[in-house]
Amino acid sequence: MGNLHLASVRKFYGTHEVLKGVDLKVDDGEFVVFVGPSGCGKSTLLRAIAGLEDISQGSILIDNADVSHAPPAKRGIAMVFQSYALYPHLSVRDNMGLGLKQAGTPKAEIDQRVSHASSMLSLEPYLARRPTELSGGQRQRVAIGRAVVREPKLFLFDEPLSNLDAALRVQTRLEIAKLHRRLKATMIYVTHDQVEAMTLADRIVVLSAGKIEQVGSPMELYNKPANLFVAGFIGSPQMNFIEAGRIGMQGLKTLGIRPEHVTLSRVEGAWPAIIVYVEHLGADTIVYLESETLGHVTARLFGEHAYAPNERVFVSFPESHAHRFDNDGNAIRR
Amino acid sequence: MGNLHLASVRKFYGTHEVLKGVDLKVDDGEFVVFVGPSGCGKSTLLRAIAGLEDISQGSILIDNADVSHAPPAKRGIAMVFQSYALYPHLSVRDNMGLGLKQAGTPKAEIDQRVSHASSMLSLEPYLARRPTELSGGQRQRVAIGRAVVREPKLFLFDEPLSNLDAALRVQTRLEIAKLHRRLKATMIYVTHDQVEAMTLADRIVVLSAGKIEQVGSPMELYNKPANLFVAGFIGSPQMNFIEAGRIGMQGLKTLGIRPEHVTLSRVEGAWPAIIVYVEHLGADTIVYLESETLGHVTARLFGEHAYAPNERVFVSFPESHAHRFDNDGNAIRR
Amino acid sequence: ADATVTIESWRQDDIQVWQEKIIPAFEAKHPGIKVVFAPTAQTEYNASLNAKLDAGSAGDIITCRPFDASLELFKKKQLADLTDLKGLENFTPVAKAAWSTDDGKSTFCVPMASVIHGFIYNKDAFDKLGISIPKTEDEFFAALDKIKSDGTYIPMAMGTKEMWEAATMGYQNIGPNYWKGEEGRAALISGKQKLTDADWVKPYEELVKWKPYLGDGFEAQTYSDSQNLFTLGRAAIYPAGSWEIALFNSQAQFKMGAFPPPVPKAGDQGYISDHPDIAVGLNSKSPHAAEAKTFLEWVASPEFASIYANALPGFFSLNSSPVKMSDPLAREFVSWRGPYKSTVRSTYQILSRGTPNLENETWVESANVINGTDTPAVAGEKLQKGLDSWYKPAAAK
Amino acid sequence: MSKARTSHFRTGFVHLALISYTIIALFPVFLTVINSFKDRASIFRSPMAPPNPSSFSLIGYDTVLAQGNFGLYFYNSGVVTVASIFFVLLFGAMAAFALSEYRFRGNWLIGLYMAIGIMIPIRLSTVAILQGMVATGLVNTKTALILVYTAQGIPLAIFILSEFMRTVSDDLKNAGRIDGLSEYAIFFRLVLPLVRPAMATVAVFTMIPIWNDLWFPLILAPSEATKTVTLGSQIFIGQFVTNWNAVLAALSLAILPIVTLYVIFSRQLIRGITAGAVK
Amino acid sequence: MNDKIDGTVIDVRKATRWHIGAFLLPAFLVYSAVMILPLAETLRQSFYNDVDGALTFVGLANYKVLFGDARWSHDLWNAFRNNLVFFAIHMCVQNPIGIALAALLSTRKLRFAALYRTAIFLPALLSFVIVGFIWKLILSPIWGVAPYLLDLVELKWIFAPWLGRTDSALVALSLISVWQWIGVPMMLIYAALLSIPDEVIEAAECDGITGWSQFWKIKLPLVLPAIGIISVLTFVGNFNAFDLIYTAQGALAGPDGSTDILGTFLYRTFFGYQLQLGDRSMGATVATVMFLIILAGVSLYLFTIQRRLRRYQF
Ligand SMILES: Nc1ncnc2c1ncn2[C@@H]1O[C@H](COP(=O)(O)OP(=O)(O)OP(=O)(O)O)[C@@H](O)[C@H]1O
Ligand SMILES: Nc1ncnc2c1ncn2[C@@H]1O[C@H](COP(=O)(O)OP(=O)(O)OP(=O)(O)O)[C@@H](O)[C@H]1O
Ligand SMILES: [Mg+2]
Ligand SMILES: [Mg+2]
Repeated sequence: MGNLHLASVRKFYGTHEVLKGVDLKVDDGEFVVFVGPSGCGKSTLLRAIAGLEDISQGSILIDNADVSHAPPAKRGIAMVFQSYALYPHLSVRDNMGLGLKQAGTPKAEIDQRVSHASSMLSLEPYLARRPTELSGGQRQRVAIGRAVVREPKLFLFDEPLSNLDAALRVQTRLEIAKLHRRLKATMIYVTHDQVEAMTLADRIVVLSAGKIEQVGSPMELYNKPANLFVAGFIGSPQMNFIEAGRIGMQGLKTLGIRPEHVTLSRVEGAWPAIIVYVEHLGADTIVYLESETLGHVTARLFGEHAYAPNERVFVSFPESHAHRFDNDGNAIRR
Repeated sequence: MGNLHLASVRKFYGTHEVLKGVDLKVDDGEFVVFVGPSGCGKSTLLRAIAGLEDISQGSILIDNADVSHAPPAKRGIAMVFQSYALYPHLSVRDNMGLGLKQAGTPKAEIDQRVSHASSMLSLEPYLARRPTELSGGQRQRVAIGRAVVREPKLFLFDEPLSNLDAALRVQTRLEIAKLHRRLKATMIYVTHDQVEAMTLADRIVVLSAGKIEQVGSPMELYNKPANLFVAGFIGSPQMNFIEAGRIGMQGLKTLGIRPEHVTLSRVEGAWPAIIVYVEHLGADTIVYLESETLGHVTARLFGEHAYAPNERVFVSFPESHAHRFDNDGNAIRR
Repeated sequence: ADATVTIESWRQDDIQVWQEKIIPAFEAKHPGIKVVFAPTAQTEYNASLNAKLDAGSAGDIITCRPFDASLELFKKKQLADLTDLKGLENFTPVAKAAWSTDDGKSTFCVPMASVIHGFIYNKDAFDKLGISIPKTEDEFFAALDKIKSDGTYIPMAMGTKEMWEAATMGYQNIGPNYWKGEEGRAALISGKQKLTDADWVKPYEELVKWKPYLGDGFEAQTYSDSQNLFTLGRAAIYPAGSWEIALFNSQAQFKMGAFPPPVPKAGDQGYISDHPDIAVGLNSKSPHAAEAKTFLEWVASPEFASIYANALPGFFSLNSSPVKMSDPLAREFVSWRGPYKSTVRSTYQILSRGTPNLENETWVESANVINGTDTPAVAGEKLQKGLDSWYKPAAAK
Repeated sequence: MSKARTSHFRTGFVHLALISYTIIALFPVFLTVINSFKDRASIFRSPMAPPNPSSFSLIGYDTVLAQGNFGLYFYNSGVVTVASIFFVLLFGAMAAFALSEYRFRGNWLIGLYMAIGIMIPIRLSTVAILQGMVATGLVNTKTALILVYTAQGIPLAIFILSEFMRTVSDDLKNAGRIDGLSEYAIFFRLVLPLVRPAMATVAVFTMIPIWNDLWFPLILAPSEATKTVTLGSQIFIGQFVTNWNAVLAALSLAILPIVTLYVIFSRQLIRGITAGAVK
Repeated sequence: MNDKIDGTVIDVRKATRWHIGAFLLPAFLVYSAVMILPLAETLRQSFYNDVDGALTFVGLANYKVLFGDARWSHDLWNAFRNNLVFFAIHMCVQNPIGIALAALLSTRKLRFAALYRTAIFLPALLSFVIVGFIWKLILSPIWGVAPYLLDLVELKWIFAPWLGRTDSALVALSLISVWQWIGVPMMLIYAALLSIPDEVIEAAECDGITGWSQFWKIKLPLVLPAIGIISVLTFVGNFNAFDLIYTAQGALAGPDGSTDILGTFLYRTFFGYQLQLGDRSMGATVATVMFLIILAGVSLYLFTIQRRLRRYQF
């Protein structure tokens, strides 16, 4: 119950191919996160799964049944839209309760589920308001609540937390994780937030330009990116890519090293560099450097550091943490 | 040119007070970021500055002129709406160019500015499309582009990057910073993203329930939060709050310690604790602990660590990094 | 430049006759005057004409409805006084009555034509069924019975949907035989007779008897339905006005004849409705009054009478000088003028001056009587009551 | 191609319902048209039968086309209708925008004032209008008709458009204001394109009474040079006419141009792209 | 605590907003000059009457006649009653069916939608002359189309010369008028339905709200203002109607006045008919009364219903 199988799903808008053959199996109860650059087709894929978008080719199976041509209502899903899509004429309470009411759920249970969801999302004070009277973040939470109360077997979330502040985001993220554990529902989740992706996902699917680049657990992607794209996409700040030839390494094209593995020293180190810019984030300090041999290098240092632009420092990194990529950009496994 | 002065600005929706007397001076060319929990009134304040919302009391001065009652067009501002508010019937190009066209800017210059903005926002392939044919992130970038091309003296950004992926977000953030330097325009920026706030802001304004809690440079807020609210709001994961009484400290109510200052050890330390949950983010590891004396504690460790739930460890933190708060939640300065 | 004289009219059907016959004949004789015939739909004519006259944009020559409608225009000084127009002497006072003041002193339109009521019948059908022309009421109904029992034809083509058929082709057609034409009409106007009197109710009683001989669903049968029923040969008798002649000639594929309304008893004096219908007058604000008068004078001439009556068989000239007509059916109608006494429709003069309007009420009641909504007696009462509400005849004072 | 969103059953039902009503709507028109191609006897004998070789006849059309200058009439009707629609839409939309967008004293009063026009038939004031036209020398010009029709159409346009304009997102208009658009630019560049479906609807509603009007052409512009089609073809529909061929032919002919106009306007009904304007 | 401030918002933009005037002016001018002034001039006549050939001010005398005189008031109330029936039939038949058709038409990805729309709207494009003519023919017992069709479905026995019967003519005409005008509510509702954003409908689909319940629960509430409009337009249209009855039944609105509505009554009075001369004064009086009736209805809508209708911005 609740498993999902995408078999070479393709989608055209006119002649423009947005999904270029997506194959994916999601197990029942799994939490899968889609990530990828803006415009790569995440929402389109989600909408295709929901049945809101006809797919041009391929098939979609939910619970082993081919639903490629079934209407959304028949697919047993709930969806949080990137654009919220709240019912403008209904109060927050009714926005959340309408689907249940339609399904004939007893009133008492509707009330109970709605009040549970709204307390989970801190929406209690707004239950009687209409969407126009809510702030952006509040609307987004209503959209989440509307999906959550229905407790279907398959959840589709399209960037559900993008308008929430950090604290609320953490809290809601934890609530979604809890919900996932409680309902054992399958969840497909689109996000741009690395932390969300890393913490929520059983598996992350990295999409790029309508194709899957890599599928794997968060740590797998972080530690063993399959190619340059994934390596660059996962992790913020981005991985440093260094032309292998420049530092005299053979048998590979590019060397990748994450900013957190770069160390700086004022006195000694492998390569001299000049600090271009420093960002103080409180818990970390991000240092942007320019090195003659390495090119641009970003270093992420734990805690606060008193580096300043134009200072000359030495850059080092442990080769053990380096990623190697061949001419095609694919990772070279050791 | 471009300075802003809010004098006890208040705003009611019906009888519901959303802005409870906001006072703020923003210098010409300053970059000010508004942060605060969802629904605290950030958008409302921004809209009031833009002249889209009548304020119920107080006054707004731009360039030392009282514009409290001036129409938006007369205020010389550009704004990115949280809801984008793109013109659905116009192409991306025309969405960006309309304001300039209206102002009678020569066609060549419009083209030049639009193409500059769209290359900065990676929107070139979409210039001929209409908003409905764009992904969420692309729409958001169009909204940014529309504000950017106008190059006014005062920019208002309402969560402009919330739908962008990490890489694009960093890139766009840098572009905005660059723009700020180039135009020397005043910018007011609402965001939920701590990194954005910390890196972009000259000053951060922390709002809560329609009131300003603290105004200061990022590091000031991070290192010297004025009260519990600010301390808890700035920094992710949240600062740990420990009841001072429990660990036998006098003269204060609460002790605050940031997760990155908590250290864990399997062998020795100040307080024993049990690991509840571990999040592996790649570059960091977040460990959630439960200690009999301290209560919930979150620790943020640099790099990857092999801690697992239910493990017993010792928690320590350097008192030098601790924040002290009195009974009213205000910080006690040393 | 030529002066252009525009004629306002409701006779759209005659547009060809005017353009091809009448106007060329006039213009040939009067170079320098151009005439334009500008008809309006008959249903809109009165309203639009009144508006145009009030605003001053009406044409030079106004086609006149008989009696009050035109009298009203004359009173408002919108029609010029034509009493002294050369050629009016060609008309008898009776002919001019419909377009003269009540006292007969002033005349404001040049009479053009009258129409005669009667019955047109399908000669082929009559021949086939061996029916001869009914002279009396009894013969009339005997003929109808015969047609009905044969079943090939609907005995009589008339509907009540538009009401005026029932009133004009029914009541006004046969009525004069009962109220004795002008005699009864004058008595009604003077107040000596009432619509509740037997002479006036009797025609309704006759009309009731028509009902079984009308086509199925006659209640919803329109005027053009009736015309088509007859001209397509599906009905045997058509209660008619002479104005149908031209159209019927062109549409019917069978031989037609006509007979006047049958008299109640053999030997009774017969009456026919010979109703002045159309005339032309002069817009008093006409910028081309002189030219328009020239035209009107020509209309009063025998020449016009002859062209008009022959071009539009069924519209009989009111000119005193006899007109030679070629159409046999028209000749049949006009031949009744001698043996039968002529009268005009009872409701037209004076009695329809107020509200409720007797003519319109008569439409409603005639249809009601045939439909069975009202009995003849009730109809008479209603009509009289309506009339009493505004009309105070001299005799009643 | 697949249709994921609607089940076949539902689609089938929808088509069935629509086809049923379409038949009801079209049947009388269909009857008119087929009979206009038949000779008079066949019209009567078998009204439901389509024309066949023995009953086919173009006599009706011959009669109609022989009468008057129909090309010119069509041209006049076209000019009058299109010009009136243009002014009705322009002026009506402008006023509707003012009434729906701004709060000002007397707003509702003006709204009510503007609605009076749909409450009394304008025909009643014929005399006064005609007097005005005589005074200004506009009798027998198309301008007179256009003026009257514009005035006649404005109230309805305001009534409908102001309701639709209220549904245009404020954020969008505000975005325009911030972009420095003047109120005029907001109206012309943002609001008008967004209420296009409503504009098309109003255009169609305005067009019908204008195209079919008999009265004002008769009163204000009856001259041969300014005659409209309805006035020109009215000749066949007068009370004493039984020439059904001509009547049916004239009716069939009269349907054509207005349907064409309708199709042109209803094209504009295609989705006014609004989704995506707001998040 | 701060001193409590009144929460109401005063529109504070003080600069004279010339653009409001500019937007209103063209419509206002044309409309006032060509419509209102002449109308006022006409309605003014209801206080005047022809006394001895001169138009004289008579105060409310005309109204006294209209309401006091048995014949006048009988006609007036008869017309008013018939008009109510006429209106009720439109509201109960035309608008629900029109809305339903619009709902069906707005089904997404419907093929031939434009075709259906044109077909259903077609009757509204026809002039009254055509409509009156063609329906008289169809319902004519002589021509036999209606009986023939009814015979096909074994219902011939219900056929009657409906237009000629006092008990059925008004209903028959109302239904003809419904047939003619059904496209109007359909078009308006259709336009309103078009402006509902796709995503709201999609959300409903995902929520399992489909078909009729989607229509009732999502679409209908969102187009309620448009339904308000069509109700008012129906009301105004019906109480002003006259052409159809005029062409189908004649100015006397037979049989026996059974199809007489305010519009026909007014036209008969104002413009006259056949031998009856137009009576501008009484006509204006009737027009004023009609105007007041309609104004009352419209005001009722504007001030009670329209204000309560919520509008949603998309
Ligand atoms: N039209 C309205 N009527 C009543 N209350 C409103 C209205 N608009 C906003 N509010 C309320 O005002 C408060 C402030 O809203 P605002 O949009 O300024 O929040 P925000 O700080 O931008 O939040 P977010 O980060 O979620 O966008 C919210 O609690 C919201 O519910
Ligand atoms: N209706 C449409 N017509 C044409 N192209 C479209 C349409 N809708 C989306 N696209 C294009 O398809 C691509 C994928 O869009 P999609 O919304 O799936 O992106 P996404 O991955 O969700 O991006 P984001 O993170 O910005 O929301 C985009 O490049 C977009 O421009
Ligand atoms: Mg997306
Ligand atoms: Mg906001």
